[in-house]
Amino acid sequence: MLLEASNASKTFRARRGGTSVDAVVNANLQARPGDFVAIVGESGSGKSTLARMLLGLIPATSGSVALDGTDLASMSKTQRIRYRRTVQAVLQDPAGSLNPRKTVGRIVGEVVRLHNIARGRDAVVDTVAETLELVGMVPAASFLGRFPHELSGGQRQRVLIARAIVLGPRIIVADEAVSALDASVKAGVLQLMDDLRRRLGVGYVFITHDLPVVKKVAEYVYVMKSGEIVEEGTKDQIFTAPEHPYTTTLLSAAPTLAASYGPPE
Amino acid sequence: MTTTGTPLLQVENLRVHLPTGSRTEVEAVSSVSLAVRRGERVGIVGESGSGKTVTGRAIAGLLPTSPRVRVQGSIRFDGREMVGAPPKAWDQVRSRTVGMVFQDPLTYLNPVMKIGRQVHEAIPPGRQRSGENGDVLHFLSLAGLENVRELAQRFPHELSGGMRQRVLIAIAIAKMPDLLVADEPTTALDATVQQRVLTTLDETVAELDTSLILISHDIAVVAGMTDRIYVMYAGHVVESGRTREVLEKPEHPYTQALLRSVRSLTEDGVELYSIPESLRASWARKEEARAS
Amino acid sequence: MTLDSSEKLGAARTPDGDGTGPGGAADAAAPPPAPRRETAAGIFFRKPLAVFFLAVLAGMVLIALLGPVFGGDPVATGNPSMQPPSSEHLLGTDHLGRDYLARVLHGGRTSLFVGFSVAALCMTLGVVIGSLAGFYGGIIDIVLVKIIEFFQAIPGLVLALVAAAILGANVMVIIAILALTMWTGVARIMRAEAARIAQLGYVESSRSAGFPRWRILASDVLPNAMPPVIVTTTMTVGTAILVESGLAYLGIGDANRPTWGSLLNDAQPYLNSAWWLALFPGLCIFLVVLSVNLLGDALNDALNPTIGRVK
Amino acid sequence: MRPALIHYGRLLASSALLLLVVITVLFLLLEIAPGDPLQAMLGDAPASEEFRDQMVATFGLDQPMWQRYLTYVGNVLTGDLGESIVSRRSVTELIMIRAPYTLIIAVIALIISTIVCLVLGAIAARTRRPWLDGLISGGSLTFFSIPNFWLGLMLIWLFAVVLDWLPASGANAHGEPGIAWQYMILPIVATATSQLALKTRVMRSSTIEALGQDYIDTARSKGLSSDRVLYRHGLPNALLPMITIVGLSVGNLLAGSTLIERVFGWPGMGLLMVDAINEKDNMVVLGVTIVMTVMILIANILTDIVYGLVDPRLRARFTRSGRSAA
Repeated sequence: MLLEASNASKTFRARRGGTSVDAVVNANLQARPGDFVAIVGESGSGKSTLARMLLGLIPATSGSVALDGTDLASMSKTQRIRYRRTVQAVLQDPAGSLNPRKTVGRIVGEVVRLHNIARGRDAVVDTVAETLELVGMVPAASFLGRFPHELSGGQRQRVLIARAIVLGPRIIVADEAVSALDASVKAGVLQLMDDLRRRLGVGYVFITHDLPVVKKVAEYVYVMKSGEIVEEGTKDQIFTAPEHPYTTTLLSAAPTLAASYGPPE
Repeated sequence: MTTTGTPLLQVENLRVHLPTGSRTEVEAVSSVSLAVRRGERVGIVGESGSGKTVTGRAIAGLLPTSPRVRVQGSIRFDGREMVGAPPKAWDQVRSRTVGMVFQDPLTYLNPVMKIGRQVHEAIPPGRQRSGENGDVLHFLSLAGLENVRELAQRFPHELSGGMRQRVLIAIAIAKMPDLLVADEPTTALDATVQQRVLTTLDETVAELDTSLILISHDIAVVAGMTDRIYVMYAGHVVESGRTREVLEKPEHPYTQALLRSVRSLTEDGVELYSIPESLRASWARKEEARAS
Repeated sequence: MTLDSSEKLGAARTPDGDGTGPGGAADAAAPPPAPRRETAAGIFFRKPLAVFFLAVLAGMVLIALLGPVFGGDPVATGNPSMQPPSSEHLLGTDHLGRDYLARVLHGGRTSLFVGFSVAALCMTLGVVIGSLAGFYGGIIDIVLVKIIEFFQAIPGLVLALVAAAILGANVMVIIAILALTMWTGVARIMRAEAARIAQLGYVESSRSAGFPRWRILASDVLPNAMPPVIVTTTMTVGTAILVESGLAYLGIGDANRPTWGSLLNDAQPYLNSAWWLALFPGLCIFLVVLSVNLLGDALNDALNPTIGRVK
Repeated sequence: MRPALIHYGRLLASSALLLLVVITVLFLLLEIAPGDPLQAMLGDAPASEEFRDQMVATFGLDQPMWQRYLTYVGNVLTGDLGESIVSRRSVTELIMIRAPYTLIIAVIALIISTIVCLVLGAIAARTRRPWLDGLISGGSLTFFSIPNFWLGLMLIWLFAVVLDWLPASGANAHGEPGIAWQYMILPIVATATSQLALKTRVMRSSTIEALGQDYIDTARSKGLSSDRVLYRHGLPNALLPMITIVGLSVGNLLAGSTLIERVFGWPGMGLLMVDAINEKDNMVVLGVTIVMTVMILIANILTDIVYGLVDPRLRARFTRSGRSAA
């Protein structure tokens, strides 16, 4: 199974006479189940736009996004539904990825119902509970009736992951999924993601500006700048022998604990 | 904290209650004691919700002015008690002694006032010279900005995020404060910009011989900038000491766990580590007991 | 400054713990869930003024519904004319000797009916058009916004006056005209809210989960957009009653169904001699509109707790 | 300057289009209206066929609808609003006589209410005395809820009937032309009060909103006194939305003038319109509506210009486009 963007571009037309913006230019990218692919870039690099194109939330202006060679744009309704189940999203939480008026049980349960993963009230609840336990929300029963504001940041992120994996996806597109979390919580969520990859064989397209995290978890890295993928390669290539000057800049900019104690100079 | 003479800033048993609803409130800071000497650079690290931002704001006198915000304990500048001090006394401290750099460069500048005027306003009345422009331009360049003459005539929306953050630094140093409180000054910026802004902050503080309190969730940022460090957890300072010592030989189990999880994210060959909830609960209980 | 900034301080949060842990520790160790939010109803009913005027409004509606049954015949002319309020005629009588209490009660019926109908129509129209524009965006938004802007830019009140004058004479026509000139308020707010929510993560999450657009609109967007819409709709009731009474005062309205406004129109020539004729209908309008507006304010505080929470 | 020209060009064009639509709607309204202007004009008096025909010819009632429409639009655009079917006078002339009466009340009420609302709104927003905020907020909510024509009636009853201090009706003694100042007081008070109530509410909430913004913290961190924070940072930002509100209030003022002028027998455009409605003098009704529409559109354009001048974010877009830093 292969999720592939080929020469995918996205141009946003500016309103009323302004110049249009090329958010993504000729992006080529491949992701497979079990892979951990990262897209790194700073704000405005077009990485989130690319993520939305991969998820089929916005159409490509030119080029294509395809699953096993079938272009997303030309998919039939049933193919699209299958695509949704195969490629799932985990988005950044602080932007409000959970409806504040729905309980955890409903948030996950409604997806179960929509895709007919389970039928009947009890079966749905059971499926939801199983999934919550899978993402480490134990005991699940105590979380079913909670609202998002009654959860911690890490727990909210886990609910989002539960909602995605309950469909049994092969690839998860995660857009800044851990960026706003504290280090410990971030480590916990990454642990979970890695765990799911091992147990379920899920692949990730991991979009972030956080280089250390990429170094920690990714296998293959795309570096984006101003809408273009300026460099790609295995993690080792990117981190040990970066070719593009921008990648070098990015690498040297990331602060690390080991780098310095005490004021510089 | 073993020093001769009065420290520039001495905070003792600070406790802050903030309203969360029309009848509910939360104890955002439970027990914080810290001291900053002249010329010293101090870091406060902690996770979100640890109370570090509220502590910084309390020190700069910038908590909401609602009567339902309760501050207890002691905050002294050069021995002068500020908890319970009248607004005028705080105005004076804010206009000369303490400056603050905020997190979000976008919203902390007045959108309808020119940059130059916003900086000029921050120069204390006694020090304002008739040729106001000179001072303004001086502080703008000190904050690492270029083309300052033209820049002073611009409005905030015409500037990039990094430039705005530098303007905020210029505003904070324009009073040539004894103490600068920087609350997550680079969190909203891209890594490449963050590094440049931190360098600017570092150079400016050195140039003016200003003390610094740098507040951040990012230990790496604090580690590179400070002499001493305070680690906060759930409204308490759980550990403090020289930055290098605390980071190399953390004593409190929370600091140890926090450093372990940070290292697990940034260093190769260390397994990802997340602080277990059970540990958190036990520390919270312990700190509660210790404070009371 | 009277604002609550604890929200934006962002530090008044509980420790951001992680929901994992060995065995059942997660629940026990989870941070005390963020201080439970006060319910909107709780905030609302704690305001004595809000409760009082809710009661006043309910009373007025009840009297308007039931009053005419007990209040007597508004067109019976057998009484002495131009009597000031007395124990026999609580609000006096008019120039034709009709009991004024009965007439005021009857007038209230139509005024309130117009007010609530117009508000209901405005809400329906505004919610439908506003949510479509804000949620779907693109060309739909551009077209609908043009329509909203048009209805906003036309001198609505003047046109309502002319249209009612020319087409008038029927309550239903008046309701339709008022709704047509007043719906943009709700639509604008609904559009802004829907557009804001459409950008939020949970809408994108729902979309990538495969939910159809209409379903997301109904289950994610509308419920979260309703609070400001409800507040605006409440205020619309008051405005509609004011405008209707103004039209009726100018003699535009259903001649067979006198409203408070038309009673005032009839009362003007007798200002010199019969003050009560002008006082009571106006007082009724004032009380109802004030109640509605106070209710709107209280609802706003209750549903939108970031503003004015700390006073 | 080109973006600005394009912007204002668009604004003018859309205003013109709007005016045309309003004229069309009005014209169509007349067409579908029940009741016959000819009948209304003639009243119940017996009239010969000859006389009827003469009237029909004079007022063009025999032409097909589209032709009358085109003629009417053409005439309106050249400033000819037709002829009153009742008084046989030019509608333009009638309005020219009446408009100053309406405008003087509107302008004075607008100025008073705007100035006072800024003061009251700002005080209510920033005072630390709960009773003062309560008084201003409560007062504005109260007057916001009073029908302004009823307020007018009560003012007449109190000051003209009971106290006998001020005249009840008209613009001058014995219906003479011109305006005597005593006659203006009550209409101005009635008009300004409801305007003031609405604007004070908006000013209060927009000041509170401005004072809750992050840049207020920056201003406080400079050690500025709370007064300076308010005057230099809070109010300038709070005033921006007020520009829009004041601009929009012109529509309310003109529509409200029909009620106020009817209450006080004030011989302005509003009363002209009310009388014309009652007499089914449709040319006059249309004429007044069109003139009011034009005034409202002019107010909208002025609002837009002022806003563009005051808000640097818009000003910069027009004058220094492309200068903004990346």
